[in-house]
Amino acid sequence: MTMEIMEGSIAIAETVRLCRPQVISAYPITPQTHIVEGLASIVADGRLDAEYICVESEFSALSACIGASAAGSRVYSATTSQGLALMGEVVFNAAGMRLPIVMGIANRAISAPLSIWNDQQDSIMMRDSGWIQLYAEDNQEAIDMHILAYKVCEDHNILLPAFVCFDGFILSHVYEPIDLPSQELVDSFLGPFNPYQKLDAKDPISFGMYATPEYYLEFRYEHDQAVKRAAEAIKKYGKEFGEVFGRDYSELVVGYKLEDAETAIVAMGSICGTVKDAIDEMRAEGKKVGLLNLRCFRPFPSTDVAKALAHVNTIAVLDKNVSLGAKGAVAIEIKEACYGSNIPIYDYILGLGGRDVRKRDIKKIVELAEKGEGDMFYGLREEVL
Amino acid sequence: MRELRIHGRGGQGSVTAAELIATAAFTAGVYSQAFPAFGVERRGAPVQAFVRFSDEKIRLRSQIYEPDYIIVQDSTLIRDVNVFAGMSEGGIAIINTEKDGAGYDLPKGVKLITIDATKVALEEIGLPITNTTLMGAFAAASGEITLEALEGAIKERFDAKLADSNIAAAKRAYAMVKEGRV
Amino acid sequence: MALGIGCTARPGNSRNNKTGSWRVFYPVMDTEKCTKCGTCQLICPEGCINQNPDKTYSIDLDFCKGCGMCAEECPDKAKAIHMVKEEK
Amino acid sequence: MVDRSIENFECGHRACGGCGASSAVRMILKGYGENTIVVNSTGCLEVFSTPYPETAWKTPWIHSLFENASAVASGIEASLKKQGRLDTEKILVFGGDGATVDIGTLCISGAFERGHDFTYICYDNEAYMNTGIQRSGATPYDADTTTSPAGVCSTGNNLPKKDYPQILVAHGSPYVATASMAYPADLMKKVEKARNIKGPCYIQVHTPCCTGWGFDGAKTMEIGRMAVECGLWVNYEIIDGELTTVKKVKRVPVDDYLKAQKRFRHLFKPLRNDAEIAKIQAIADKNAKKYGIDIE
Repeated sequence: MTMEIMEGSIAIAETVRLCRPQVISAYPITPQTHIVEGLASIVADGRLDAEYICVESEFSALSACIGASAAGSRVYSATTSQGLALMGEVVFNAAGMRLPIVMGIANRAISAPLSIWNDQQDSIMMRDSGWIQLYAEDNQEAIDMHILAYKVCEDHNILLPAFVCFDGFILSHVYEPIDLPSQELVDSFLGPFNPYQKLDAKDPISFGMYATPEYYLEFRYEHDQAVKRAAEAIKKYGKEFGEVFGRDYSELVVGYKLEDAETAIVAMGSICGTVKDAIDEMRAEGKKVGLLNLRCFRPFPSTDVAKALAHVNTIAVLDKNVSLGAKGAVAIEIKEACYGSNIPIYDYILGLGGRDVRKRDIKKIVELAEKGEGDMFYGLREEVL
Repeated sequence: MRELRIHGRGGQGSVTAAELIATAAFTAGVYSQAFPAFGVERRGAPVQAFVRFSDEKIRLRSQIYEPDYIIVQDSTLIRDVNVFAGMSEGGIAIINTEKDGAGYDLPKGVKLITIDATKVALEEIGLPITNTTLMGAFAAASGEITLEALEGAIKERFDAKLADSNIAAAKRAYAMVKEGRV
Repeated sequence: MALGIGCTARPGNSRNNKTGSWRVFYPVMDTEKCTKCGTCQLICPEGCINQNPDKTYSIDLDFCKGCGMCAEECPDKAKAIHMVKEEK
Repeated sequence: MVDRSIENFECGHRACGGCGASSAVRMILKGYGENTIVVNSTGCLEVFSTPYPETAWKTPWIHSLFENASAVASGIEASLKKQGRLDTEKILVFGGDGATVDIGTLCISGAFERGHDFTYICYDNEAYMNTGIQRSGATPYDADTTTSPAGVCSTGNNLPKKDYPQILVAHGSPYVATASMAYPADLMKKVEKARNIKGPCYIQVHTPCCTGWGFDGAKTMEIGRMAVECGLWVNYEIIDGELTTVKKVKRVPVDDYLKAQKRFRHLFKPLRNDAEIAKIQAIADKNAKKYGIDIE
């Protein structure tokens, strides 16, 4: 293992290169831009034998991925925020067509008001689309999850697209050490793309037909079953990934000092790092706090979550998103997973639109949760209170 | 963990400086992390960039509020921005200025190093781009990075000719700080 | 049986859907008059007019919707197709 | 040479009896030949040909969305290129006029700018027929549709038909043509030509719709011919930006063409609206002058 230091976006672009997509189609948008620039120059320099389609919008980016994937190519795209929103119709369509597209999401807030900064509203907005959604804590996870996603998505028993979500700027623009795997290892793990079916004049099929009321329900059922099966596939290939690359991804939820924790924090993405540092400091003060890091939001690992949190007294969920008029998306899921347990579960909407979250914020939230105060936007300015 | 905050103006290469310092630190064997204060700032606007150094893997993702070190690329920033915010005893502030730095509202126990990096950069590189000069000063003042590692990072980033002049500027600033000629 | 993943199907199996029942009028082909020009076969929206070994044409009433385009377009000199009301 | 024996569109589809689009698709598939991958936007054609699990298509066929067919085609082309299949397999896109001149324009513009190798067929039945005859940018002036209804204060669609082929000429398309299903030999020849021209080709095909326009399905071909004969539809080819061929006619007034269709009935009943008919005649006259269609 040779660690290198590089920007997250470049690490992701280099990792995508290692996965050997034959077609890349993407449209630049902050903070995803460095990834597509990186890939464009990788292709321009002849370091990857791929077609790079310079499309006129995100809508076309993912549409072109649908065509290329259906025609038998491994494909890649990346986007964020408004781009993902613009793609919305295609996002659902790609999943329903069961195409194993991998797309990087540099998580960013949604307009209005316009914000280029990080939260996770964009990918959460697409939670019902039938894509797998993985969330990276750091750039090592972001790149590993790209490789893992191809492996899972292309399994003929799965055939789904996947978002690999990493926090915009916080991960996409950070320079930090990563282990960029060797081409040989990635090739041995992934192998060449072996499409389940493809558009081929020698063996014609009709692809993407419409379903009448006699069939639509069944298509949705089978799609749902595939997303659910993905949980086991991620575990299986996550374990294999560990054997090949030395980093294990066989768990969809990962605990940190959770075994004896009285208060559990549940979070997704890069904030988990800050939470871990805060937990270490709280532990030093004698407070039994732990973290449950949700690596996978779709499929939602309800059983794993319930098991991991069964012993705690209080749960504080950190949501970098909000379903306006309801709660944060993660809290809603956690409450469903823990239904019947009687553990108080509090939701904290925080960090929206790039608001920085510090260790002291995490400590404050633990205090609030332990006092039974929650289900709130955390850290609001005085003038709105 | 030690933390560095770089204050500059858009276009002065603060982000590049953070990245090169992190690279130099990492190649010399410690974990490091560099990131900009993500924004929409245009050329000339005040910007910040951050670097963390640690013997262990760095997990913390928040911005830097209590830096051990600051680099100020442009002393006029001090009028608009509280560059010393969060600094405490033992901290080091490196400021690019022609003046001696008297009159700054330095927190107690913070060591001040002033250097005319613009003059050095103009003489060595021919451009008033001060980031590499200040990196040399930072290497000497903090000991977080070695001059060799800094040279390596600069060479990796720039074309040969540009790298040479930038290294010369960094070396000169390094020597100036080491010898107290600042 | 599992559905075709991605809503897929094997080619051309719309033949399972016999659209002939849609018809009110049906075409009758007079092979004596037919000049074998092929217009009816070419333009039929159903594609249900097939050439016989003797180069004349026959209409597959399993699928013919009875639109009458073939009768209408059969050249003046032939007028080999005429429409007849279905007895229902 | 077009192989008329090719049958890649199977019986049993659910088009209206006398469907111009369905007839045109059969001809187009003959003209484009074997080893064709079809991309189809959402619309009448897609819906009547592919209710799961019954498909009328014998070529590889894909449908994704209403407005993205040309972007999907871009991806297929890139993939075939990478697989070395583009020499043997060609891509044919079908979009209705709504999917083309209205909602699909972003994706079409991008794909034509990038120069992908495919042929885009707009089957132009001059309104959104799949959803029940709403106006599109290709609906002709004064046509009565459900969203441009004729009424006391309206003479129907009050906007002229968008000159979409010119938009693609402006994109530098090597081959832009118009054709009519009422002229099968011309249509098939143009489609065959497009297949053999590298780059994004565009053919807008007039496909009368008996249901949407209001005429007897037996008359589909005849209505198509009348449109050409009065000059409201012009068949032409523009190769590398130059107008190269035009179908010339001994032009007749627009009256008979209009009278034959319910969508223009309000121009004649209860009273003949001479002023509006004159405006439509002026459109035909302008076409005639612009393309030089009149046989002297």
